[in-house]
Amino acid sequence: MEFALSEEQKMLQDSVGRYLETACSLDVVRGVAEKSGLQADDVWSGLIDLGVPSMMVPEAYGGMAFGMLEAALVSEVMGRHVAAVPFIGACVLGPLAIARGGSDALKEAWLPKIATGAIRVGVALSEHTGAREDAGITAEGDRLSGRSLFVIDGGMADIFVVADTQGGLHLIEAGAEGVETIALTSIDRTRSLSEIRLTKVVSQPLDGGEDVLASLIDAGRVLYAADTLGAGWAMIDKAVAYAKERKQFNRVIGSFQSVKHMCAEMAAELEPCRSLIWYAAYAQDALPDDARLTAGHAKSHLSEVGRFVARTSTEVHGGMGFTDLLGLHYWFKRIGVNRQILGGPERVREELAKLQGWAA
Amino acid sequence: MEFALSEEQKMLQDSVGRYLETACSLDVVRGVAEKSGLQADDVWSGLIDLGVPSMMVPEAYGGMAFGMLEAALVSEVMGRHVAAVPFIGACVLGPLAIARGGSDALKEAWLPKIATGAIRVGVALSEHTGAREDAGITAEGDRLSGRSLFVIDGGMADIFVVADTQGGLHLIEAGAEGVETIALTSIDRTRSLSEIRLTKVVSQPLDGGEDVLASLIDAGRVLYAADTLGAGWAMIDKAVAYAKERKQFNRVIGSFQSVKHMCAEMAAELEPCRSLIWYAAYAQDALPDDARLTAGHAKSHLSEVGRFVARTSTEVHGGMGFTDLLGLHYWFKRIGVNRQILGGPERVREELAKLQGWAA
Amino acid sequence: MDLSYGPEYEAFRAEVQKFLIDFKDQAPRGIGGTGRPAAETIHWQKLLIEHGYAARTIPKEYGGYGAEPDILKSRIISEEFTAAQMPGGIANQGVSMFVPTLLELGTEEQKQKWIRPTLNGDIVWCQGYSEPGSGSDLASLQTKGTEDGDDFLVNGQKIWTSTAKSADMMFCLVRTEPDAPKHKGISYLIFPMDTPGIEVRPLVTMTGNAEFNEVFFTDVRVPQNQIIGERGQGWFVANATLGHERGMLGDPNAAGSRLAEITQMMMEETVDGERLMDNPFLRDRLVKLQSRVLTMQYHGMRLLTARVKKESTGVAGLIVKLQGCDLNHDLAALAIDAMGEIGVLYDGSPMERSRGKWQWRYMFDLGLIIGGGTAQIQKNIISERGLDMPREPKPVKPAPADAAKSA
Amino acid sequence: MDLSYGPEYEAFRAEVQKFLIDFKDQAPRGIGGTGRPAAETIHWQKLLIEHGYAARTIPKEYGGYGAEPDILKSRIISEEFTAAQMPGGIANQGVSMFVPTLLELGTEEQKQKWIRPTLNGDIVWCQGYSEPGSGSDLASLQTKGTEDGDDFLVNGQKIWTSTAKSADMMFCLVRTEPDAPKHKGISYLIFPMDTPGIEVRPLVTMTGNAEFNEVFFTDVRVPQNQIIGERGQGWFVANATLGHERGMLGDPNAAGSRLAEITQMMMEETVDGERLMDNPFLRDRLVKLQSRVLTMQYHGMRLLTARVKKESTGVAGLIVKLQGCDLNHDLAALAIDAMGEIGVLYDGSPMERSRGKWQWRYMFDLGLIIGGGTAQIQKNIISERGLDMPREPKPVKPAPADAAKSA
Repeated sequence: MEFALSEEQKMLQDSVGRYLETACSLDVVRGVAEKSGLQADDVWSGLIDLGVPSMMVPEAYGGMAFGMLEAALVSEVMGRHVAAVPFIGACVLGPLAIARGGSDALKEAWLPKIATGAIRVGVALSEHTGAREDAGITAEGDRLSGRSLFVIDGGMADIFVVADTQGGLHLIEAGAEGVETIALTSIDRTRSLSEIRLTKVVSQPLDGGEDVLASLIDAGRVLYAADTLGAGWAMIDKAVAYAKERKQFNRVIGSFQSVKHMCAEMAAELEPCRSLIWYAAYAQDALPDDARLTAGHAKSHLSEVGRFVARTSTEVHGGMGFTDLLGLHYWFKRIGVNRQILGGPERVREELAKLQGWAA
Repeated sequence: MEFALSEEQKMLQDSVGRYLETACSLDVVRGVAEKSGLQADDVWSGLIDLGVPSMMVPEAYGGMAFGMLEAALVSEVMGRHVAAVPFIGACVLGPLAIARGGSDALKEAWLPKIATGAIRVGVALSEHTGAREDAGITAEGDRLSGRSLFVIDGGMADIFVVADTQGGLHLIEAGAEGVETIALTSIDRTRSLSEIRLTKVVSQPLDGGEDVLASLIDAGRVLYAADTLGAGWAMIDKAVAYAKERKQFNRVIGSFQSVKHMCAEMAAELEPCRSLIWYAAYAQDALPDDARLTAGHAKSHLSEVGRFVARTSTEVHGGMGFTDLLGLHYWFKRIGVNRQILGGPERVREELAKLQGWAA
Repeated sequence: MDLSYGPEYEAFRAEVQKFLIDFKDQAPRGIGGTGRPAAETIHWQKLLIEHGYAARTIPKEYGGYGAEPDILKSRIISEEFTAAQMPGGIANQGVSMFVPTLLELGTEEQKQKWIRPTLNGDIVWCQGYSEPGSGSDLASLQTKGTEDGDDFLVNGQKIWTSTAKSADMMFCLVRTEPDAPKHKGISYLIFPMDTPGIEVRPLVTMTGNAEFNEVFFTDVRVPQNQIIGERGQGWFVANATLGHERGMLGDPNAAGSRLAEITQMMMEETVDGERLMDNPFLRDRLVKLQSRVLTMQYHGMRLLTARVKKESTGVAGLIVKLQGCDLNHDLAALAIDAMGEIGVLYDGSPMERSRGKWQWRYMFDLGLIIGGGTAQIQKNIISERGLDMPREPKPVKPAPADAAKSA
Repeated sequence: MDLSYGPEYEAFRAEVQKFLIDFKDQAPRGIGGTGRPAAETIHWQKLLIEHGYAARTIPKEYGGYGAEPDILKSRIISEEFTAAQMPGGIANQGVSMFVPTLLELGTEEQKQKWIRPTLNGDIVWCQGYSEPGSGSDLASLQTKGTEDGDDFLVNGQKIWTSTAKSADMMFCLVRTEPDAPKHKGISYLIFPMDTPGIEVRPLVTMTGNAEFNEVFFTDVRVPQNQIIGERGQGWFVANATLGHERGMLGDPNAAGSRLAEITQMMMEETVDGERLMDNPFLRDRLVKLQSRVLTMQYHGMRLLTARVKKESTGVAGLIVKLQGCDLNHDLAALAIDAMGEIGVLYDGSPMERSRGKWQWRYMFDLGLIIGGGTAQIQKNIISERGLDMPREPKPVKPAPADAAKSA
């Protein structure tokens, strides 16, 4: 029994983290955010060099064939640095969908390009975690029509993985006839969300149907949760550092018991979540019986703890936390969006109750 | 517009409070509690002298014909002193039920005796705020049969007001044939709860049916909430006093910011509840449109705030709060029971949602 | 308890209602917050003063309406204007903070000179209190006024000056007595915003908007007689009006309006084709918040009565900011949770609801929780003034000069 | 990550399982908590030691099993005993606190004399640390040992001594050097509980039971050589074992068992004829708590791995008591809320469920939150040791003598 990261996993996380620390500075994040949702091109290039887009691609197609634990570790550092690049859809859910459901021809066609970062995948399945505005995609033969909202990494996608209302998965090209992409602007300007409107768009089927769809939702939930873990710890570290510097009443505010306890409460809530993320991510590949359950818990629990940390860290920063000056709000907003995408905590918990036979 | 107590109301509350302060000391409470649910006879006699049992009885029957606001003010001081006497059922809900639904003959028969404290009423209606163990009373002609649980002030009752499963109200005598009374022991040894088991017991009808029943439940909810307000403030006052005395690390613990903030949070949560209680109690008599709504809010909100205060005050007291030595637990337990009787907060809130058309 | 207002007040209410119907067409769309009042706002303001619905209790000689203080009438005015969705009078920092200060502590000449044009909206003021290094510990402020002939030369920086961009004048706390203890070295200066040496920079907040400004002073020349109150007494002058600000945050009626808006939204929006209101968890949170909203509304009525009767309110009065701000923030949190993915849309996005106001509020309210005394400061106040608990002991080694520098 | 144990450990697990089947009949009903072990418990304990399922790593020469420390094997033992619902070895304060202290700091003679009979259950110990005036600030303890010939005369009072009624011996912190600084004036004494001058009084708690005792000392004569460690070093001796206690509170497996119990109860109990589980609010609370239970279980696995690898755990290790105790208390709260009126029944009442254990836990857990370092002390520790935040500055006027007197 070893509940710990391997040396390779630590190295992976460290190397991506160290890279982002330098390359994805607050200035870079700010630059992207103020230009409204475009990615940080240099950072994306650097991540290609590190092999990030190839992480989940099978070796046969030029990838590193990592597991979900590795993906979660990278997602955590993405959150820690509020990395302004596509990741959850483009580098994980997209390639996973194709690898799990695509024909050999489809895999051959797309996975090598995904691995090199040459093309990016947008992932459209939010209607299966709560359809807003009665959106939904219907499939007729090989043609897709309808709307899908909150497409993950949809902004610069070259192809889309799309779930229809029956739970079938399909692949379409962003440039195909009948595809309209509408950029959505969220509070989090570091990542792209879009709406797609399809009118009889030619598609290719991804097999596996609902099982693959379910596994993608689970994987996505773990990754958003991991992103919140990283963003949350960044906010705790910033709060602690600020509290040790900032003086009021002739003392650093970090010597006031109320401020100390706010920091202690944040750490006490968030640090155990690391183990939940590790377990849930590991379970996606190794413990099928626990995969759904722990993915849901990771998502819903990190949503709640993340909100608490985001608010509390801002409060520790006082007025400075409320301004744009320190950029703390980029983390606050990222955590806010992570909470809602792929199902808010209330919904996810009800799914967990059903999963265990606690609810009808 | 005057949102305040009248001089008479203040005097009433003060006089009962001052009396209990002396007469219902911790020793007296402890004496009753350790003898398991009997009332403090001397205190009951003193309250008779003050006219408490006659509060809600119409003047024509020798009572003071007070309103629910007065009843709530007295309930608050009962909670403040964890008074080991029957009150909510015996002195308020019981006489109200008879006054509102009884025939002239019934009123004549019972209200004067209630006013003098000569007889006490137990009130059996918990099946309308959540039937446990499928309990319930059925009426056939003038005969009642079945079980009713958690009868308020049932322990020393001479007569019972009983709701049947159809919402009809009835009056029975405790000594009538077919009445079996089973004492229940709760964590709160200062007040009596019982089960009654009826086998074809002769009863007399109280008119008004469901409307009167609903008004009794509302009134009861306001009174339990008021009891929690009083008990909660007693716990805050005790915590503050203890924190100013107790020293650790060469300082009174009340000078530690964490302890100060615990006390501040308790006060900040509980003090506004006073206004909610006043309003809800006043609404029972004067604002029929708001009566149900505010009674429910009073009950559910004070349940939540009361729990927080009970726990936090105990924590401020440290190990001493956990022992029996200071008797703090009598207040803790009283608040705990107030939460559950006549509907826990989850249930009451759902009723409030239905009342406003928010839930089906 | 008597929740009716009585005949005199009901008559007054009818009067207000009549005014609101008669003059409906002359009302501006909004009162304009921190901006410079538009011409139609100034017109409306004068109309309101004339009828006694603004500057009601300020003496006629200074440009007010000159009525006796009557809190109930003030409340009726506020209730009726809210009910009719009509803008009330100008409530900028000049009107709500500087005028009350002048009335209390200004000289006759200062009152004559400043109150009328401020009330009329002709002069706009901004407040210069907070500094980057002096937030919770406001009295440690470091903006200096050094004597230079008959003037002070002011150097330093202020922050959170919401109206600075459009203001004509600033009322400002400046350390003029460097050797005095920190609470006794401050003067309350006033000066025009076009005085040379003043630079205003917009301060963007987490909401993405610049709701505030920073103001920088470089050798700003202020005549020594442009002081309110005594020299060195600025701390006490300012505290006379800080109370006004504290009362403004956490308005229970605002919470009631929010609750109504959320209720309506939850009736209309759907997820998976089901109304949000049909989700039991969201509904339960709504009812819980309703408990708190009603509680704070009734609490407000109780405090109002106490103020009418000039009774002290003790701890009851001290908890309003803490509880009110928190409640508003929690209301916004429910709204964005209920809206889910749609709730994160912002800044004019397609599908955004109500111009993103719930996200804006969720963030801005956090600013309000922090501003005007953080939650921690509020809890200190409640425990010390409300519950008579001891202040924290002073640390062994106070190092005021050094600490203030790096604060 | 590898959540399997590997063949060596699975073989060991099979061994344990076989033992539990083979010796099933010899197990006592329960291990008896704070009471004196019954004959069958002592028999069972000896059996466990013989097989290496108790006193596993304690050297054979002192009466243990003498195995190399192997945290995984210890965990397997604990898992299998729990799964089989069989009592583990004696875990009273003598075994879990005094023996480890002796092993670390006792003389050879002390080890030879005390460890074996303590392990075997023949000698029962109680702990004398806390005093009424010294809770969070344990080092301020005032029980005095004054020199009298070759002895100390001990006077004072201890509290929270859970095993005092049935104990043969006490290990006790006593101030023997009145003039030394508070942490350096304490000695760790041991003495028989039948020494003249000792009075034990049961301490009733809010649960209505006497789970603890108070112990009063009047001129209790203790030879000066009955000291563990050096004279004046008792604080440091005690701290070697306090860590053991902290680890015991907040066991994540206990929380898992509670969750399972509540789940079952909510499936069985009804209100208005409907299963409690069908109430969406109660169910949502259950799922929320499940998140926290799983989180703390996985966290426990992570800490276990770190201990196996002898890696430091930093803040992760410091939060267990705070989070674990709070979680257990919140679990009890859900149970009593779900049971509603039935949940308030206690003390053998008709209709009481599970002997009132949820109410007992709801209260007793509050004691655990307070005991062994209150939540406030835990947060101080987390912020200071885990996050490297500064300690609170010392107050200006320390008045140790006076303060200690009235504490």
